[in-house]
Amino acid sequence: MDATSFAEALDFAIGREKAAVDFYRELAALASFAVQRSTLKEFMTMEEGHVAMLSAMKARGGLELSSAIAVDLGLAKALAADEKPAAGMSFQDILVAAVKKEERSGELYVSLAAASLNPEAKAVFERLVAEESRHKRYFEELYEAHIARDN
Amino acid sequence: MNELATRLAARYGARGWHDQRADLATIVLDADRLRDALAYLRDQEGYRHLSFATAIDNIERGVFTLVYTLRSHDKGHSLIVHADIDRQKPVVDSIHLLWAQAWTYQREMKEWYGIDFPGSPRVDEEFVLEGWEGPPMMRRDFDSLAYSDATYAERPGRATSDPARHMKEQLYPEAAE
Amino acid sequence: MSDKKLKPAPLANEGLSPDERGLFCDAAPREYEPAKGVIEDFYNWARAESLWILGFGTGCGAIELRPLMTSRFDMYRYGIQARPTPRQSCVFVIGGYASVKTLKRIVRSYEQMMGPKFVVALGSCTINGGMYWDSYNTIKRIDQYIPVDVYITGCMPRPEALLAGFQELKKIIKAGKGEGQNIYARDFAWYKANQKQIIKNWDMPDYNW
Amino acid sequence: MKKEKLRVIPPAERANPDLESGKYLLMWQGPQHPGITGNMSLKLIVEGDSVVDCETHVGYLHRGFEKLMERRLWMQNFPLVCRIAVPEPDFNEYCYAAALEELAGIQIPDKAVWLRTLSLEMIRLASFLMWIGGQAGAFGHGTIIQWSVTMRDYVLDLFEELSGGRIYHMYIIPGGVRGDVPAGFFKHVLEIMDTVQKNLDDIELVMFHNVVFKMRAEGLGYIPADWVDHYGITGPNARAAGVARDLRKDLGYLAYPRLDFKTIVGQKSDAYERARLRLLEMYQCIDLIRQIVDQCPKDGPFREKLPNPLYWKIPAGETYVAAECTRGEYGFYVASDGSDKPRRVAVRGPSYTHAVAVMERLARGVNIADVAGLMVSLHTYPPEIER
Amino acid sequence: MDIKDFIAPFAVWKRAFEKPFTVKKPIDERPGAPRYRGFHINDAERCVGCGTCEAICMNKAIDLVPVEGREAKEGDSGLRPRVDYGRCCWCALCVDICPSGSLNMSNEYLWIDSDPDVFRYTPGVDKKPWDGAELGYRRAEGYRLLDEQRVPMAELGHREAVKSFLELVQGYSRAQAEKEADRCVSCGLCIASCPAHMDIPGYIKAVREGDLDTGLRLLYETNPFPEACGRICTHLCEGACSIGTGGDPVAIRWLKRYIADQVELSAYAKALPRAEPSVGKKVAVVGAGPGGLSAAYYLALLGYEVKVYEKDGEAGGMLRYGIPEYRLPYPALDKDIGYIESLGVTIKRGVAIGKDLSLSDLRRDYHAVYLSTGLPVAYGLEVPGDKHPRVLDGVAVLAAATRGEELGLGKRVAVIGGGNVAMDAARTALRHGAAVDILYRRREEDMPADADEIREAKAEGARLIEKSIPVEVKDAAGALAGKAALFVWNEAEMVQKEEGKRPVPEAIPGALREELYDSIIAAIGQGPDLSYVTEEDGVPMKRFKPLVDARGMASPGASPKGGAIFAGGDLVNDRKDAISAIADGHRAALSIDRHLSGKGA
Repeated sequence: MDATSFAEALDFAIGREKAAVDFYRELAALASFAVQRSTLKEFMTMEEGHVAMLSAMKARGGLELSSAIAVDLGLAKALAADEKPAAGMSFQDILVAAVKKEERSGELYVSLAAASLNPEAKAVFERLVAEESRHKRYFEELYEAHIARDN
Repeated sequence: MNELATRLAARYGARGWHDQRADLATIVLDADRLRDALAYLRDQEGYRHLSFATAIDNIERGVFTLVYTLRSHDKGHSLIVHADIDRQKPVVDSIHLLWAQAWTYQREMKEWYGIDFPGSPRVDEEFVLEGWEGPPMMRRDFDSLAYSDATYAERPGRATSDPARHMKEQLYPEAAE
Repeated sequence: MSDKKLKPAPLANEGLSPDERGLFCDAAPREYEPAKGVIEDFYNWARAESLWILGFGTGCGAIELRPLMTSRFDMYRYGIQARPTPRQSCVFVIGGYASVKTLKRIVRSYEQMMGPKFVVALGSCTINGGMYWDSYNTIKRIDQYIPVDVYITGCMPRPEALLAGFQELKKIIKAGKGEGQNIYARDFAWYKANQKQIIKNWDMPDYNW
Repeated sequence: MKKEKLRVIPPAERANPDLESGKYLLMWQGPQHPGITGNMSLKLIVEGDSVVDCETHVGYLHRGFEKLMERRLWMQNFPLVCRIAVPEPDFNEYCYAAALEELAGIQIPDKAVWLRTLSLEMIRLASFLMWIGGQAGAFGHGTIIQWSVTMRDYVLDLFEELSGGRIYHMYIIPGGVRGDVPAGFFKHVLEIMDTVQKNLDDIELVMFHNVVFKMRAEGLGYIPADWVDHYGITGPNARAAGVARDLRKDLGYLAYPRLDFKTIVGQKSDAYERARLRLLEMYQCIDLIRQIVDQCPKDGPFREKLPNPLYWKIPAGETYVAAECTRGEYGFYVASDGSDKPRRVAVRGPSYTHAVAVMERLARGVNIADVAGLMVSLHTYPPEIER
Repeated sequence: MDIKDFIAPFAVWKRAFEKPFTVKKPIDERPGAPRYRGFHINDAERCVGCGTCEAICMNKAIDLVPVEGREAKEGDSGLRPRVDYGRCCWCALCVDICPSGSLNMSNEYLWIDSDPDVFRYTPGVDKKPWDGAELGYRRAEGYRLLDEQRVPMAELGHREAVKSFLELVQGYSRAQAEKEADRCVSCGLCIASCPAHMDIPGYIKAVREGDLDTGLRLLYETNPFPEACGRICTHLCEGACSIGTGGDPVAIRWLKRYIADQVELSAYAKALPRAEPSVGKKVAVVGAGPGGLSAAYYLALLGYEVKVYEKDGEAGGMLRYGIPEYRLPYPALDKDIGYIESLGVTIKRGVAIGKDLSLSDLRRDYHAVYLSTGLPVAYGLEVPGDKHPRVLDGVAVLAAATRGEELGLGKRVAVIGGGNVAMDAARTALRHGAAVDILYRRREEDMPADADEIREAKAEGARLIEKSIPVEVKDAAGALAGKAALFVWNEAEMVQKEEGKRPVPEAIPGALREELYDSIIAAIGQGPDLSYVTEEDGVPMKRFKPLVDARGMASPGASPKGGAIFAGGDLVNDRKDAISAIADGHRAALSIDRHLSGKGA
């Protein structure tokens, strides 16, 4: 994949965020009780916010993302989420899936940025790397605070 | 010392001998035999020195307890003699003829507790107070702080906070009392 | 203090026998009228450098006056000395707590002192009652009854602190700010009312000079 | 001049002079008067310049200690008691602490015993030093006070170093003392003792071999020995009358039984004898202090742990603890009703009888000019009368 | 009279040439002695505003005043002592008693002013020339008015302890309890730190005075689990104790236990308040843990008919199934629960909401429902191989131990985690004769478990392996396959990655370690089981837990047909300890009462 312009790069990112929305929607369909659905909806709404934000940026034609990369708490690497969450999924299952997803996005943008020839697109991807790192950090912090309290 | 207790019991109905220390004992007498007993102690038993005399307001029992502390330098022993008198009718025999300084103690007790010692020199004169209008101030029902607050001006501008209450106001005001 | 501006109460030396009454002045105290300019400055310098203390130990504070009077601290070299009578003194040292009985003598002695006169108050007790704050027989604030020029904290204030207090008093006098006597004259009715409120057997003249 | 002739024993009965007759004059000595010790007053009736009758008036320093103490916690009274007698606060501290310890059944460490003894002897010396200046001054002899008060100040410096306070030491706390001696303290003590002793030698020469002092003091205020019990006279006033009573020996409290000293007894029982006896007792103090410095244990705890002072309750009971102060028997009667505050504390000060009953009797027939000297020779201190 | 009397006085002329006594410049030359009791100085940072100085001051010279820029916080009232030098007598009892030792005296003694109103200041806050004075009165070495040492608690020796499930802590005798209670200064700093805001000074006073009925009544005012809390409470109060600033904090927890232990259950009714007459309304409580039963107790007192539903066979929740017997013996817990039941609270044991009954059933049948179901779901290790049969969950192990089941942990046990569950699991394993390693991702000081628990676990023989990041669980080779597992972890170092945040463990590349264990107990954290709540119940939720308002109500828009839902305890709050659950239960009871009676709506 070779993004050639700012708009295309953003379009790509918007697509990723939309896929994320779908990811949570799919999970929600699997869910068996209310709190799972409400939590997934919470995350889904967040991703929809990202979609809206990126779309607005695209319309304005300017990139308004911080370049600050959030500190990696190192959880994503340690977590093993081979399996997809199932019907009885716990908060841990959901968060692990979320962390992993953000990590994958981050890695993808890193490689995209490296591969981009167009400096504009490259800049966009670099900013997106930072953005995804912050999303991951958000989930990692939730994980530390709610799941691995004792470790 | 128990022989003394026995003698005092036989002669003056003294009771409740208690050895506080090897050289200090207490004993209780009836007020109406107090003067005779003190004279006996002074003249026959060697308790020639009157250390002091005072009173305690035992308001719960409705009595003033008189405290006479005698010392026998020969025996190296002190004896505290107690006698209860009615708080409503506080009159007791004066011992100013037994000891030449006793009238001062009696004057003090008159002023501080309102205990009367008929015949004691200057017993009705003011002793340490002047123009005192309150009740005898050593009585337990006289509240010194209340009197002071009502009578003497205090420098204003002081206020204190209770730590627990202050913390409640600051940290968890919502909690019910 | 606004409540000080009481209307002067009708004061008189009534209650005294006629021949006794004749022994006292029957007029309210007056404020001091300073001389003109440099002359007054000179007077103030002279006053400041010859503080004559009334030898009246009203409380525990008296005990630290003795070291001050004697060789170790030697207050004479500062122009300070003790006098046996109020008529010769210009500084009254309130040595701490004052019982009601003593306060009566304090008032009387203070009024008999020659003007300009100054008061130095020692110790916590004179400021806000000190450790006798709940006593039925001691006042808490001496400034309710006579004006005070200098306060020295401590219990007891050391001789050095007393000396520093006298030095402070000297500064005040030299600056012409030793107002105690004038305040007493101005608020005479207020002071008298306060005094009479607690001195229950008022068998002395209202005007003690 | 035969001294015995000067010994006038005043009449037992009070005179009842007719003041209207114009023969007598009523005069007040005190409270504001240079010839009075402390803040008290004497109402004198004089005929010519001799006193016909004397009445003591006290109460100028009445603060109501005994009432206030009933309002305060046991431990809170500890700072209060020392104020009862300003020149020698430590006797109050000791008597109060010892009474509490006795009632509560507390044994204090040996080191505290020694340090208490030291502080009592030091304050005895300081108080005597102040007194001797007053005694000389009362007879118009101004030099002694210039020396002795400075010597006293040196002793107070020691107290300041030991306890942190000059006048009110608040060192003897129930349970022991408040701190060990600071480094080098004993050395300072010995140095000051040498200074004081040297000065006492001077005082001995200047005061006791002074013809004016001798003439005025000898024969003044003669106390017959049989008054001692009758008036409750204690301390140097009793010893000067030949009655060998010293509570340090008789009660054997603190470390006194372990110290080597003899009760000093006089004979002539007049103002001069009393002054001389007190001078000897000052030498004795210095000697005792040196012995204490020598024998005081260097290590060990100085205070027994007590319960929380905020709630300390003392079992019901009563006791009377006395000590020999400079003027005689100083004692605290303490009664507890088992609560956290005293039920009753009564203070027995020797001045109570010396300054009132004895003084009133002795003043009769004395020249007005000698009243002050007589009063000082009884070594009285008003605050312990009225508390 | 002889000639000497005329001549002798002249002898002292010899002193004329000696050094005079006079001090040249007294004010400058004579500073106070090193121990001089001068004006107060206070280290405002060390001071905790407990007011003990004010309490001991017999002159009422000290006020506690708010100080600008200093807020109240845990263990610090934010107030500071202000001294009135119109009262002070320089006795320094305040210095002698000061728990933190922050209050001292300088050797400065000069303060002269014409204005009598200036002689007051707050040491350490108002600037004074003598601030920071090196010299001045300090309390002597080895001398304090307060006892800095706690009355030692008799405990089983560690060697003895691991041999059985006997209770470790023996409890105080009367003399010991009264002595320990005597250490308290009644400052009340602890009250704010206790989630239930118990009247701690009040019940300590009751112990001191031997009035245990009053003590028990004060305990039950805010906490119906004194036996349990007296043993296992996280005792945040002791962390705030002012006495702890200069010594051991008062053993508040043991004193609470003392009260409850000393009063027989049969005597409780005499000491405690009776229930109000019935108000004719019913409340259901889901979960018979400390929070649920607290709510039940206070509701019953207020006259409600309360039924508690418990999925397990016994009531007590985590107190019973999570906390081992040696810390909280069952008879003690039964006593607390027994008293609550004696008030007419019905506990339906073995009834699971969501299975046997639905939440909507409860809403239909009761005027209000209180959810206090806690955190029963153990979270997994989430490393490859974590589904190995020898990887157990800590909560389940503890519950099985409570039920008396055979645990079969084997000889070598690893416990992963640093919380109280991990410690309890480790110590349970020790008591079953296993050798135990505790592996924790961070350092010992970061461990969320109580310090006591960690100390005791180590003393009983558990090995603590800090800074170990779980990597993988591998099946054992050969005959042991399926019966033992290799736990692989990566050694880590703590890296301070961000300013103001706690350091992060970062794996040291290549530093992999592994060890063979018969059992690996994961105790990394727990989550709620909310499968019984449906959308119809109208409970808003966020981050996998119910959202409650300040009253503890979880169903703000509940339909008028059904009872309102309240929730609390571990399920909702972040503290996740018994005392917080109890506090939530108490608060919910009051809120439910207000809601149902229409009072203060």
